Amino acid sequence: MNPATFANIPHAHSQDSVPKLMGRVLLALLPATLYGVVLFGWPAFNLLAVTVLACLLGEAVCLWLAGRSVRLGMLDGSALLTGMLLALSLPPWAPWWIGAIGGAFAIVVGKGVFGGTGQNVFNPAMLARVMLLVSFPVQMTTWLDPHPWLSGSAPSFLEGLQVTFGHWAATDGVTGPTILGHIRTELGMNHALSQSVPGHYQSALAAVGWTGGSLGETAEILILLGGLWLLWRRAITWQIPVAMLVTVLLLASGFHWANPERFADPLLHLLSGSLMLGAFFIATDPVTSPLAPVGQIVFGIGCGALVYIIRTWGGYPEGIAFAVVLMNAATPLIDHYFRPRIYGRTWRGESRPIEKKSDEN
Amino acid sequence: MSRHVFWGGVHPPGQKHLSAERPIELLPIPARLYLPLQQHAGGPALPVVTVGQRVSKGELLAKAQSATSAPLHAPTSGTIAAIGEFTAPHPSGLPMATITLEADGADQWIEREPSPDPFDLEPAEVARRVGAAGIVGMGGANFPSAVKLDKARQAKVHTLVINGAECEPYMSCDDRLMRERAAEIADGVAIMLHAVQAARAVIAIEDNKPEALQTMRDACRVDERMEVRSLPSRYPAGSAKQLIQWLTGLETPAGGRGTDTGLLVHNVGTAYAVHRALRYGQPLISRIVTVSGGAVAEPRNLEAPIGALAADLLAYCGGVDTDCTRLLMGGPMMGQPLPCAETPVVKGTNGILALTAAELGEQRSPEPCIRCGRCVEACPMGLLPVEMANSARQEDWSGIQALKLNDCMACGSCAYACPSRIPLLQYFAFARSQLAEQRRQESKAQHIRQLMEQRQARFAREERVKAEAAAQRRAAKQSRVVVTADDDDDD
Amino acid sequence: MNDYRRIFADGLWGNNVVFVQMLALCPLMAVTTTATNGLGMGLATTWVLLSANIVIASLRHWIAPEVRIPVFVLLIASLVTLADMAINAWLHELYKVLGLFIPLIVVNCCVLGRAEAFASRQPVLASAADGLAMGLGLTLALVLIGACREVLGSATLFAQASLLLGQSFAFLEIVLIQDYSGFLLMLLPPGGFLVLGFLLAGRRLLERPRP
Amino acid sequence: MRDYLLILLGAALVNNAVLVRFLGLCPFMGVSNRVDAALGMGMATTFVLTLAVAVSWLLEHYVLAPLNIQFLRILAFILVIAALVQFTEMFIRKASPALYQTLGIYLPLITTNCAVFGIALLNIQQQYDFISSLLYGLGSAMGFTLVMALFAGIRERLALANVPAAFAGAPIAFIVAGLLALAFMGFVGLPVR
Amino acid sequence: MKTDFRNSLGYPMALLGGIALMTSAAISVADWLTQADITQRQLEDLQATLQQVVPATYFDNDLVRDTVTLRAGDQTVIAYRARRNGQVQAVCYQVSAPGYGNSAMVMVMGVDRAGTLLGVRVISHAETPGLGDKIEVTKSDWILKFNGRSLNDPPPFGWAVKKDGGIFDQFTGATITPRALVSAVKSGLEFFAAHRLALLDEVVAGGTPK
Amino acid sequence: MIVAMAALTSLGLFFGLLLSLAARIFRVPVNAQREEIMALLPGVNCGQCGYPGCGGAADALIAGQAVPTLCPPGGSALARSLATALGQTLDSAENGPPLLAEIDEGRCIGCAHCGKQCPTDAIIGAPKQIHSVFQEACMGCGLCVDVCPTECLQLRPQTPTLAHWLWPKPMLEGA
Ligand SMILES: Cc1cc2nc3c(=O)[nH]c(=O)nc-3n(C[C@H](O)[C@H](O)[C@H](O)COP(=O)(O)O)c2cc1C
Ligand SMILES: Cc1cc2nc3c(=O)[nH]c(=O)nc-3n(C[C@H](O)[C@H](O)[C@H](O)COP(=O)(O)O)c2cc1C
Ligand SMILES: Cc1cc2nc3c(=O)[nH]c(=O)nc-3n(C[C@H](O)[C@H](O)[C@H](O)COP(=O)(O)O)c2cc1C
Ligand SMILES: Cc1cc2nc3c(=O)[nH]c(=O)nc-3n(C[C@H](O)[C@H](O)[C@H](O)CO)c2cc1C
Ligand code: SF4
Ligand code: SF4
Ligand code: SF4
Ligand code: SF4
Ligand code: FES
Repeated sequence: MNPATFANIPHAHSQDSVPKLMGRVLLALLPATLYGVVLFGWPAFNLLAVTVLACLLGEAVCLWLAGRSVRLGMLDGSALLTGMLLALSLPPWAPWWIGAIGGAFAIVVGKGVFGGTGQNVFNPAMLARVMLLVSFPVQMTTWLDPHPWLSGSAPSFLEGLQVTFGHWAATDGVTGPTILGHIRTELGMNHALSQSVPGHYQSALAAVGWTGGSLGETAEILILLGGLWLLWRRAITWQIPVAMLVTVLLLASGFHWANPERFADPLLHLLSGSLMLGAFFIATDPVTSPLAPVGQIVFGIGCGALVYIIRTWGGYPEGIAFAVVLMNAATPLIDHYFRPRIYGRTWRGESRPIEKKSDEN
Repeated sequence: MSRHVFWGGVHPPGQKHLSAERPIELLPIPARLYLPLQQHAGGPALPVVTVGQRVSKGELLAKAQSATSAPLHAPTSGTIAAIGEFTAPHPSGLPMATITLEADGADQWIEREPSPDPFDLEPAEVARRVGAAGIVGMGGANFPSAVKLDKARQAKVHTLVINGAECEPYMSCDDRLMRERAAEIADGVAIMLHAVQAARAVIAIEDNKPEALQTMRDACRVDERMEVRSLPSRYPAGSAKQLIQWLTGLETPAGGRGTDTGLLVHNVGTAYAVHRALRYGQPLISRIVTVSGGAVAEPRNLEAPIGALAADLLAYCGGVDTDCTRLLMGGPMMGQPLPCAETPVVKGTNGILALTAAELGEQRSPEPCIRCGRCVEACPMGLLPVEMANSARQEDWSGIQALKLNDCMACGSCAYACPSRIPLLQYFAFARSQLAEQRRQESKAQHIRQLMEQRQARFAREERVKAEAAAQRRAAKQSRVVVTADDDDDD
Repeated sequence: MNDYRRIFADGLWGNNVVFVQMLALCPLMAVTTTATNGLGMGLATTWVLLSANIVIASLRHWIAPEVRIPVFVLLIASLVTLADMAINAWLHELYKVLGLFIPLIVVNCCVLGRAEAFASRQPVLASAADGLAMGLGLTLALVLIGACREVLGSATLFAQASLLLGQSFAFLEIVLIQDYSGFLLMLLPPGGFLVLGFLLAGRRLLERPRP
Repeated sequence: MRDYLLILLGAALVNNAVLVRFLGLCPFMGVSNRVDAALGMGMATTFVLTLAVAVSWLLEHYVLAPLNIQFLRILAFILVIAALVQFTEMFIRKASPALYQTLGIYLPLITTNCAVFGIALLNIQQQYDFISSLLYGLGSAMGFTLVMALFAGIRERLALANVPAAFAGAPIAFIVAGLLALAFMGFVGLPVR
Repeated sequence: MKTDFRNSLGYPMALLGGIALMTSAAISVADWLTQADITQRQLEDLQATLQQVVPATYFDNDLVRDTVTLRAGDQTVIAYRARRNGQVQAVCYQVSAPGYGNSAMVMVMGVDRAGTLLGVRVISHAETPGLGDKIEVTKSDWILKFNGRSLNDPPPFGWAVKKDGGIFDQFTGATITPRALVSAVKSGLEFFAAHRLALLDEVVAGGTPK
Repeated sequence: MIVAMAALTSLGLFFGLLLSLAARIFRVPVNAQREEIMALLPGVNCGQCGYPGCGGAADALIAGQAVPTLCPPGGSALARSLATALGQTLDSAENGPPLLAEIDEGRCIGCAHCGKQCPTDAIIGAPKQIHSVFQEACMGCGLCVDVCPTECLQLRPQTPTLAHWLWPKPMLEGA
């Protein structure tokens, strides 16, 4: 019997493939990445390179250990994407070993031990980010004011190497808090928001992206455009980003309306931190999010609510990574309980009698 | 009826232009025809002819075994060359029971009584005649049509849906049939309406066949009970369940029948066959087959006798190029791969495709599933194909049944949509055959248990008989002992 | 003798409380931030296992099934409490290191587990051997995991061992990297799980039947 | 009201019994192969934990403290809890076979669940009033049930995945538990009591 | 028969009761035997801690036994008094503060008659190793910076970490711990100011020095 | 001290009585085999077997849903004794497709020995005639093979037919 006869039923296939999908996501990230690199200069570029290389190396080692084709496995581009997303969520002037440890952790512990691409339960990049934050809080919470490439304050190539690979201690001159961190500090001292967040600071600058923060969270507009492009190219579906953004928006509006001095305004929530990146590029990771559209909406709502809770009451100024990883843990249960209704069956899986439908009509 | 939607589905490129623009041509009768005894759902037909017997065109070769079975008729006149085994149109390439007919070239019809006006007949009699003509569903399910008509009448179906969707890529046989023989189809529909006693008929045609829509509209104008509706071109719009959902918003209950919704679905080819059977007394001995694919020199639609080999059809269409990588019976979505071209056309064969590697998509090895959910989105039944495949891989049979593998109609939408080329349908087929095997083993075990019990019972009986015999002997002996005390050494 | 050898082989490796039976996980995760802590906890638990096995094995003919479990837990809890009081009063320096962990032993389910699985069915001597073997196996696991976490997390080994074992054991204390900035993950809750996971995978590779 | 809610949430999420306090790990690893078993175990634990916290609180405040014999606390608690669990199991088994099937069969497992005893002791250290104690017990049990269910869901999925042979089964389960603990660190700092 | 009486209703009861009797007897005896030693050891521990924050030159009494119990808000505070020649020279007492992630930090502080800090030591905490644990004197000398400070040195607004405009350093990456500690020490000093007379055993009327 | 002892002893007496009474009042009929298995199982009730405690494990073992190697705390010794108690062997691994008896018709001499052996009467044939096996009734027990004098009777995998054909399992290199 010729086994080839059984291959590839049906005998027509859509033209999509995993590398194409990953390629699209990478492409959509490119503008924001370039912007981030320009904004933070050579050190940011170095960190990006180190992180991506660590991921690729980790992937190669895992594939080799698993006895799979290293070339084929690397070609799918998922390790590259993990590296990119991880780098984008790091402080841009973090030392090289942050990127290296993070990248290796993401691929080996986040994915390799589960059996490689597609088998992992948690989002590898966010797992690594959470791990780094928990293990190296100092390096992971030293944020930088923008030092755009050709401006006077930008480090030269050699200085860039010194920042990433040498000993460099943050000085108050170059570092500054992100908006969310600032709010947290101020609230910690019982200052009302109206004093601590002056109006002009609010959304305009953040939206244009002239703010300190991680590599990939500054250019909210570029991220949003990339995300919309992904939606249009059908690389992602609308359920997760929309559910997540709407949840944050609703919660933020409600609390802000109740007590504007304690709770930041919704626009600030939407446009600061890495909410956009999280909603369009991270929570949408197909491997670790629910399969079915209903489940995806539940997942998005969960992510949004957790982000808001952690940002507002938790111990960390930003909660995307934790929210995503926590909801990843819930994904199998969501997949278990939120399934599409089967044709001809009720939601509970019993055969669905005809009369009911005519009533509904 | 208002517009509704059906869930899921995919948009494979149609490729219908390859064959749709040429009129139907008649395939010359090949020298030998191979007629498998089971071309329908239900028990195989029982041969009523012997090897060497001469038969005329339309003569009964094998009779229906039971109510759900269908008779088989000679597609042409000739001699029965063999009743044996021949390669089945099945991917395994295993043989099945087949009657071989050696054509004599005369194509001599059997004597036919003139047909009475079908509308004068009792509805049940119409259905009986449909059954006697060996008509089975031409839409692919091969279910004996007479049974469907009878059941539908008993279920008081109000609407007959004539399925002209033809949603499979490449296929254009229904399209050509509707374009060229619309009046005949309309007549068949009217006869079926009579057989079912339904109030109206809806002829549903995908909107990528504007000419067929037009000709059918023209042909149906004569009968106000018939309505022609255009369907969106989306695979699998032609599946009965999805068609019903699109037309009415109703869903066939799981485990129930389509007729539970008050609708009966039949293929246009079936309507045409009913017309031929009831008006002219012609049994089902030929059908329209689309011969297409990039490896076929001149794709076209042929009216071919049942039993002609795929090779005969392909040869008539100019032969197959060397770059043909796969032969299919049926469309690319649901068709069966053929082990070789020497397999016969059966009643349900709507197409023979010879596809090139390029058409099949680049031959990539599967990548890991990334749980993207495209298969879930694509499934018109609302199933979780990826979970079913995972369960099949781990051979978790109770798990896969809980995921309702039974509701899957193997439409292939999920596997079409999968960017990782996960062989979802092979996993389902594997699981199905394993489950079937389990059921077989169970019933076999039960059967064996019965046999063993019977054997035990037989032994017990024999023992008893022996014991009784011995007892009698002993009794006799004893009585004899009374008579003659020294007759001991008898035992 | 062979029997006892098997009991020890089982306890230390073949049927190790942690690696195979997967019991005693709570104290395992809670104390193994250093190898020293692991060692202290392991030794204390060994003592309890040993004495509990002996007491229960000698009482085993008297136990009524209805109250079996309450009796066992009472005995174990009192043994632990006795140990706690004794160390606190007379070995106070040791208590400062171990004190936190001792009450944890009461709820260590491997003690009850051994009582049920072994001591309530076997003679006193075998039970004592079993308790000792299981305890040493547990200690081995605790030290192993503690060492991994300590080396990765703070680049030291057996830090403060001299506090536990006395000055003569100060040589055990090793600082691997002087200015190690610390890998907190390993010292925090997740670290224990991850290390145990990788150790189990390693054990699996070791035990893999060689063709 | 707010305080009560915070006690509940604090016990369930921030100071999760399994992932933060390291209590009840053995059944957490043992009975988490299937979601329904995990939920059954969670419910049984919820019942026992609430009962245990209530009884131990009463014991502490009406027996041990008045008689000034707190040094017997461990002994008394563990005796009472073990006996009550066993009694409940016997009772349910006879009284309601249906309840026994969904809940009661998990009760013997709870004797090896150090969470019950640990939480009862911790609760006394927190010096809560009776209602707060009950909520503390309930919250801890809810946290236990939550992580059991999450973990079991993940393990069910992993059972169908292609985990490398060296990691399949217990090793990957521990790694997942570690990653889950990492994720739960996100709740650190929530203002709970 | 052995088995007979074991099947009787009373046997399990007697067994459990007996075991309970045995164990409680054992524990009681052990308690009785060890009680004195344990108390002694605890006192020694306490003494050792107290001596870290009150130099030996300040007292000639047994300061662990010279205590006064006061109420501060809803908490009771036990203060130990260091006397030389009968006069209270310094007092020390425990204060606690919420640390990172709601865990409690407990420290003792010693204050002399004038309200000047003699020393502060953290005796228990659950701060993150490597971050918040720099408050331990074995890890960093940060805690020694309190020595010699008083409510007016620095002035009240200076009683904060530098990040909040005060004079005390925060740790890199951990502001919460030092912030909480500074404010706890400050309120400890305020407690001293509020109860100065009672603490120094100079109450003329109203107080009940022991 | 007396108080302490009195208090704990009365607690002990009280709960001892309670449990003792409960064991009588709530007695449920026991199953001998279950008791036997229970006596073998460790009684740790840790749940690692995936069943709710040792009781659940015993039930599953008796119902044939579990294999004797189910209990990690029990180790391999327990697996062995459980297998003995349940009358199973430890290596009950499946070995290939089921085999059925098949008669090589060329060599069958019609001795009719095999038919007498077959517990399901699956061998058809009169004495001195060529015998054949009715495969739908054969369970592959092999009893007949030993008695065949010409060795024409062999156990072979079932010949595939359309009705028996099984889809192959897709083999993926990586996924
Ligand atoms: C994807 C992503 C996830 C992030 N997650 C967190 C987080 O969980 N916690 C956090 O403190 N910062 C996180 N950040 C960084 C924050 O957005 C922000 O830069 C940080 O909160 C600044 O905090 P600070 O002012 O306290 O230094 C994340 C950034 C990205 C891009
Ligand atoms: C996925 C799928 C697609 C189908 N597509 C068509 C189609 O395009 N045309 C058609 O007539 N029947 C199609 N069928 C078959 C119909 O469901 C139904 O069986 C048939 O129309 C009934 O008519 P018949 O009994 O006359 O064959 C399809 C079935 C399935 C499962
Ligand atoms: C795992 C982890 C542990 C932490 N432990 C402490 C701690 O013990 N003490 C502390 O003050 N902050 C701790 N932090 C909090 C941060 O470092 C926090 O960002 C900082 O205290 C806020 O100070 P900032 O105002 O300088 O950003 C911890 C953070 C993490 C991620
Ligand atoms: C839309 C999309 C989003 C993705 N997001 C992530 C991500 O957030 N983190 C990550 O590690 N990989 C991401 N990937 C890549 C890949 O799915 C991921 O590495 C898998 O988890 C590896 O098994 C993404 C891929 C796609 C298509
Ligand atoms: S479409 Fe393919 S890759 Fe996507 S979830 Fe389904 S099987 Fe997996
Ligand atoms: S083949 Fe089955 S599972 Fe796949 S889309 Fe069709 S009905 Fe759904
Ligand atoms: S694994 Fe063994 S000891 Fe644990 S519950 Fe199951 S049978 Fe009992
Ligand atoms: S193998 Fe057994 S069942 Fe089959 S024919 Fe022989 S004796 Fe009969
Ligand atoms: S549950 Fe086993 S030690 Fe806690």
